[in-house]
Amino acid sequence: MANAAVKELKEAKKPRWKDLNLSDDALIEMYKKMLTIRRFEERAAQEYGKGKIGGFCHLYIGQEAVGVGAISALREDDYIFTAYRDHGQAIARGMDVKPAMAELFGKATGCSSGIGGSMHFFDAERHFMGGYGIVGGHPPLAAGTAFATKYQGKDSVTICFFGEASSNQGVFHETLNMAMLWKLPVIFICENNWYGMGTAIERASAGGDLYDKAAGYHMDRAAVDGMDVVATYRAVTEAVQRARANSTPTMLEARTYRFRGHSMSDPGTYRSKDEVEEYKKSDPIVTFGAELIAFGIMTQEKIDALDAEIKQSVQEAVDFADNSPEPPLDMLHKNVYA
Amino acid sequence: MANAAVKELKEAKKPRWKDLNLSDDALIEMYKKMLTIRRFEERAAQEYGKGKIGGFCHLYIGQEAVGVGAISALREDDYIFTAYRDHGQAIARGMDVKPAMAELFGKATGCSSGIGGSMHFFDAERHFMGGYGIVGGHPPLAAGTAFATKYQGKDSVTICFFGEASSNQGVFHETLNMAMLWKLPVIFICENNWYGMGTAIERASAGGDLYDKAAGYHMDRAAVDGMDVVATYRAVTEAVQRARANSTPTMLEARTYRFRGHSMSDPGTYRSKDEVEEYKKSDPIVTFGAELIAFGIMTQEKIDALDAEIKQSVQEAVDFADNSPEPPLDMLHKNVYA
Amino acid sequence: MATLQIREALNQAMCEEMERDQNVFIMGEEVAQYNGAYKVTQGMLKKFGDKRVIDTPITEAGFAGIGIGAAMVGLRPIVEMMTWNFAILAFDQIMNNAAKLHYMSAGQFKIPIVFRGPNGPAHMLGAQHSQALESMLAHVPGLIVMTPSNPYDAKGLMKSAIRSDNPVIFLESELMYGQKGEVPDEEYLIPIGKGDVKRAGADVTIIAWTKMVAVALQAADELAKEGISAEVIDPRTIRPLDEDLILESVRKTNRCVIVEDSWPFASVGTEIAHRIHTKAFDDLDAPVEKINAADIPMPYANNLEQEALPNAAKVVAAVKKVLYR
Amino acid sequence: MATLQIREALNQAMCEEMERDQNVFIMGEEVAQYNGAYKVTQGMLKKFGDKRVIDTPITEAGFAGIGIGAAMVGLRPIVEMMTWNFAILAFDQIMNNAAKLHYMSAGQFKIPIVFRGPNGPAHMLGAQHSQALESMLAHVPGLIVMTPSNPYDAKGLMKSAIRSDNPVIFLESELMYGQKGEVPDEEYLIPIGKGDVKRAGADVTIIAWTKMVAVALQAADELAKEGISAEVIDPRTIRPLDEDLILESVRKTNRCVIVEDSWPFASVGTEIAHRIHTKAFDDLDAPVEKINAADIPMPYANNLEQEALPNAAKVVAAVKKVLYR
Ligand SMILES: Cc1ncc(C[n+]2csc(CCOP(=O)(O)OP(=O)(O)O)c2C)c(N)n1
Ligand SMILES: Cc1ncc(C[n+]2csc(CCOP(=O)(O)OP(=O)(O)O)c2C)c(N)n1
Ligand SMILES: [Mg+2]
Ligand SMILES: [Mg+2]
Repeated sequence: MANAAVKELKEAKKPRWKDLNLSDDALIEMYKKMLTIRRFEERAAQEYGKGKIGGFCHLYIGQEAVGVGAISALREDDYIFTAYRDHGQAIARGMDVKPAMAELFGKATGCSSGIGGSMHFFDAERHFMGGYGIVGGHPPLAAGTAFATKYQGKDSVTICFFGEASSNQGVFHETLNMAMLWKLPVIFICENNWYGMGTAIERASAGGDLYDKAAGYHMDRAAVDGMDVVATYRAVTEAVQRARANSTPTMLEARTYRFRGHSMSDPGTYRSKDEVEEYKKSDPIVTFGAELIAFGIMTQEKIDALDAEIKQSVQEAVDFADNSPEPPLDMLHKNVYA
Repeated sequence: MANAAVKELKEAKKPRWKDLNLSDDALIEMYKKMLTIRRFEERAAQEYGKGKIGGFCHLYIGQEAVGVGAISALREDDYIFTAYRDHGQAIARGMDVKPAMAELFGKATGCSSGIGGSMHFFDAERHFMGGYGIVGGHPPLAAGTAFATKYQGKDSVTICFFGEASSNQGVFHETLNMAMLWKLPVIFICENNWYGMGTAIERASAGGDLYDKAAGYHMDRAAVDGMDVVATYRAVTEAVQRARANSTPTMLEARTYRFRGHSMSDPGTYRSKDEVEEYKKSDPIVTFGAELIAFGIMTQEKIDALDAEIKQSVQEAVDFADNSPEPPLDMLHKNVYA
Repeated sequence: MATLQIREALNQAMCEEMERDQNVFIMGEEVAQYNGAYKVTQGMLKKFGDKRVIDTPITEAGFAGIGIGAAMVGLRPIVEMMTWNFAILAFDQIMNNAAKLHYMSAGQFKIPIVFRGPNGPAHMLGAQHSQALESMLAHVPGLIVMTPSNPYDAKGLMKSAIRSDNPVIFLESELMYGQKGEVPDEEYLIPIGKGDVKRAGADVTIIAWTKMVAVALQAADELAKEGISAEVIDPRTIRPLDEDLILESVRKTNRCVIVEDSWPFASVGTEIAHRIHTKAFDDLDAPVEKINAADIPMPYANNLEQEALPNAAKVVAAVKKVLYR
Repeated sequence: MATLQIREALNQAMCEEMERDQNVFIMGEEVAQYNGAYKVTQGMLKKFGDKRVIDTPITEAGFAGIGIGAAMVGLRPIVEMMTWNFAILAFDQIMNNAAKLHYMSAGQFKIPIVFRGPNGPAHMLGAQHSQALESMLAHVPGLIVMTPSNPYDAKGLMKSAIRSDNPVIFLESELMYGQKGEVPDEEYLIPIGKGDVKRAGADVTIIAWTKMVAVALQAADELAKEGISAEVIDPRTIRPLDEDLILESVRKTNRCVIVEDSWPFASVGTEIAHRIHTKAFDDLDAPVEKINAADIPMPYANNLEQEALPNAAKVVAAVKKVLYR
């Protein structure tokens, strides 16, 4: 939301979430989640630099509105799958920052007991079905839980996040076909951040709008401003309603941007500083914060206090992770088989 | 071509191939190839029944117009890939019936020395790049030769046949994307015979027209009457011209029908006799024969003579195959490595 | 006791488990309306309806993944692969998701799923349709690999596979579906990881699974005529492997021949031989012999195919070799 | 002699072959503009242009197949797999097309293609990114499998791989790319199937490849301190395997330890041990010992990962075991 647009809306005294049944508390909660993700990821980057975190670490900074907007539109009994860039969605789903940070540290108190790592957050209780490391490998699983809830006569839905570059993988297309053929209540949310590692979308994907990858299957599809948490919430809410009512899938393209490199080791020379700066102007947290202030739902002071509180909780998460034990060695051979 | 339509055309004295630069000899050659395929396949079925042929054997009966129409539109330096239903395309490309039949018999004189079998005909000299047994596994190879000819600065094109059910396989979509992205001179010819084994297209493929699977990639695409050899020739000729001139891929859906079961062991209970009989009314060989007679290019007598000649050649192929030696045992360990 | 074909025994096992547990369902190419490419699912659509017996598009990776996702939330899918040659397309789903999810979620998710279908060379199907993949699959921790050789085992193992909370790779054979044998009327299960002595003997141990068991038994018959008493062991489950049964037999006979219709390099047979060589080193009177399919893509021609495959004569020769006769 | 990193040696090999033969080109994810995820293709786009150094979409099966098709008509593609974990998606193309086309066309087509990239566990990448796949790949006839352990071998083997008319699986390691070593200035090739004695010794043979060679050499150093003389053999090519070199060494030392960072079941190490057990049966004073990565999906936590992987201490212990010390 550009500031001018906010001003206009405000003058018309018409917050655009009016029809969305979102209480002030709910709006603040969305803001808080986005900010929590931001601060968590910033801190993760620092800790990675200190060597506290190993392996690959893919940050969600810039894309917070997608995860928070989409997941806020869900019920507790809905299911969520995502790729390796998974910290943000886990936090959006309500995972505490402590087990999240501890997982990055490879500690026993992590959300996957330190076994999964950054790319493999799991939280079965919250129906957070995991982060997956093989590009394009998890969409069929998401169709699978959608298949299962339909089979069981439940009206839960499943949402599946993935990057735009993953949409070229064959199994993704196999999944779209079956999801449509069998009318599965699954919502595919493509986080189009315009790059798959260093490859710009136009060098990897033929055709026009990304959501049109679903065209051949006659699946409901649309693009949404993924820098706008309310717009994302709205689009996902509609898709969820369709999925619950008629058990039909939807393909959404959430247009967003990652402000950092692909992973911690990426110098990011494939895009210009200007481009990054331009996108930062529509920082989803800054713009949503401004909007909340404009409508009197938040004040700058409240935002500052919230930020301080979040930073404190992230600090506690780091301490928690630091002080947690490593997984016991006898975990090594546990859970190979159930 | 329904008879009424032929009559109409004839009255207008306007054979529809007028603009196609097809000599009478070329037309007769196309007819002859279709009939050769038909007689070859009928005989293969008989020999299979006698136990002379083993394994799977997928007949091309009913689909002759697709292979002959398409391949007649090619130059000698173009390349052809197809699936396991490959006898027809090989013969359309000019393979003699002797090595074709000998391959089915598993003999050393076969087109793949008896090593390939029914599903794996090869003829490198004629740029017949093979029949492939993994559904959806060969389209990337076809894009690969197209890539190579472009790389080498040649203007050869590659055509790739596959069944409509194969178009759901992921790697096919990966291939469409790269073919379009890199502008490869490859023509994907989907032989839509409406069934993949016993599964009707609407039970396997979501969406509308099959050629629209290429929609998301913005690839040139069209349906063509695959029971009509001239229409197929025309559509492929156009696609080939585009590919040669601009190096762009095309997706064609040739609508056709197989008159026999999926393979020799298929009882075919998944479709009604009425449906099969209905399609047989547009038998591509019968209708094209009638058209050639209508325009005085053939006579019934000439057709009968040609048929007798073809039957004789197929008989000779059977004798040849029967009398040929099995591959020598020392072939077993040859050609594992080049 | 009823006399059943293997396809019927498998069918019975699946039907019984589907009656027992609503969460069990089957999906795959042609499993429903066509009653199965090899008729293993004959009548199941009629019995259970199209909600539980599901024809899929030809997209092995995709529907394998759908099965895995369904298993994560409590369903117990049986995924038929028309043949295992086609399942190579689903190896990523099987190896990276099915086999690893329980472990990498630190036990938060279970993957009770059976992937089943015919494996190994059949007859004159050529190179792309004639692959025995148990060695690649058994290499992967997190998977269970089962290889029945007769109707009794097929039924008992299939029921255990369906009830297992782990991903099970269930390897059958086109050429064995019609093979008959007795199957009890009452319910039974065969425990995972328990091998079976298919014929008792004293002079040599022959180890084989799936359709190689018949070859081993035929060889044993011929050896008996020459006064050589062969014990035939069928591990039935390849992973986990019933090492105890194997070692016990070899410690008794001091000689061993392994028969498999897969390629030889780093095969299951190699693994078994290795365990024998290391764990019964001092009991062996001769190094273990392996009979494999030839180390080549399978040719179509009948004579070459026969030459490429294990047979009783080759087994007899190998037995004589380990007996130094 | 120049001192090069392995990534530089590989880069040199590819560049030299691309200069030598216009038909050689490279494709893969991030190989061009990004200069390679692990910088193995650094500078190649600049040198050869985007016709010959090609960034692909993330579709491993698709571009593997495009490479194979291009190879059928005379090109000589190098296909980079960002890591081999992702190449599982292309196993059907590799196994069913690349490995079989020459055979099933009865020699009408050759498939001169190299599939290369890092293989095996790196560091804290978790279960889906930490797999050593050589055992599955070497199982397949029609493939050549190469496993360099230092810059000299990497360059010489890569040049042979590119010139081979067969599909070559070329297995590197993220953790080794920065490892340095001497590489001659003049051209050389290392023949396919020729192993190398990395350290001569008399008391025990240690066999290892790729990054396990360093572990073996470290163990040998420690053993030397205790007066045990270990010979370290690097097969360099896994398929075909330099059996002669291995047997010769074992016949001399009478003891053998194999180190690999893959899972143990039906592994390349199992195959090597099997060949030693059967072909040097009477020369062995103890059964061959294998040190493997733990038989589990790889955990993320550093302590567990270290516990799961082979190291010098484990090799030393195994050597002492075969020496009955
Ligand atoms: C099958 C596979 N191939 C390659 C990779 C390496 N890789 C990890 S992320 C990535 C880029 C994915 O881009 P996109 O899908 O757009 O997601 P983003 O990272 O932008 O969120 C690549 C190539 C992988 N993990 N899996
Ligand atoms: C990957 C794979 N899965 C399954 C099969 C078994 N199979 C062979 S042909 C076929 C049907 C293919 O139908 P379609 O593509 O429409 O071609 P058609 O047979 O109609 O010519 C199936 C399922 C196979 N060969 N490969
Ligand atoms: Mg992206
Ligand atoms: Mg069809």
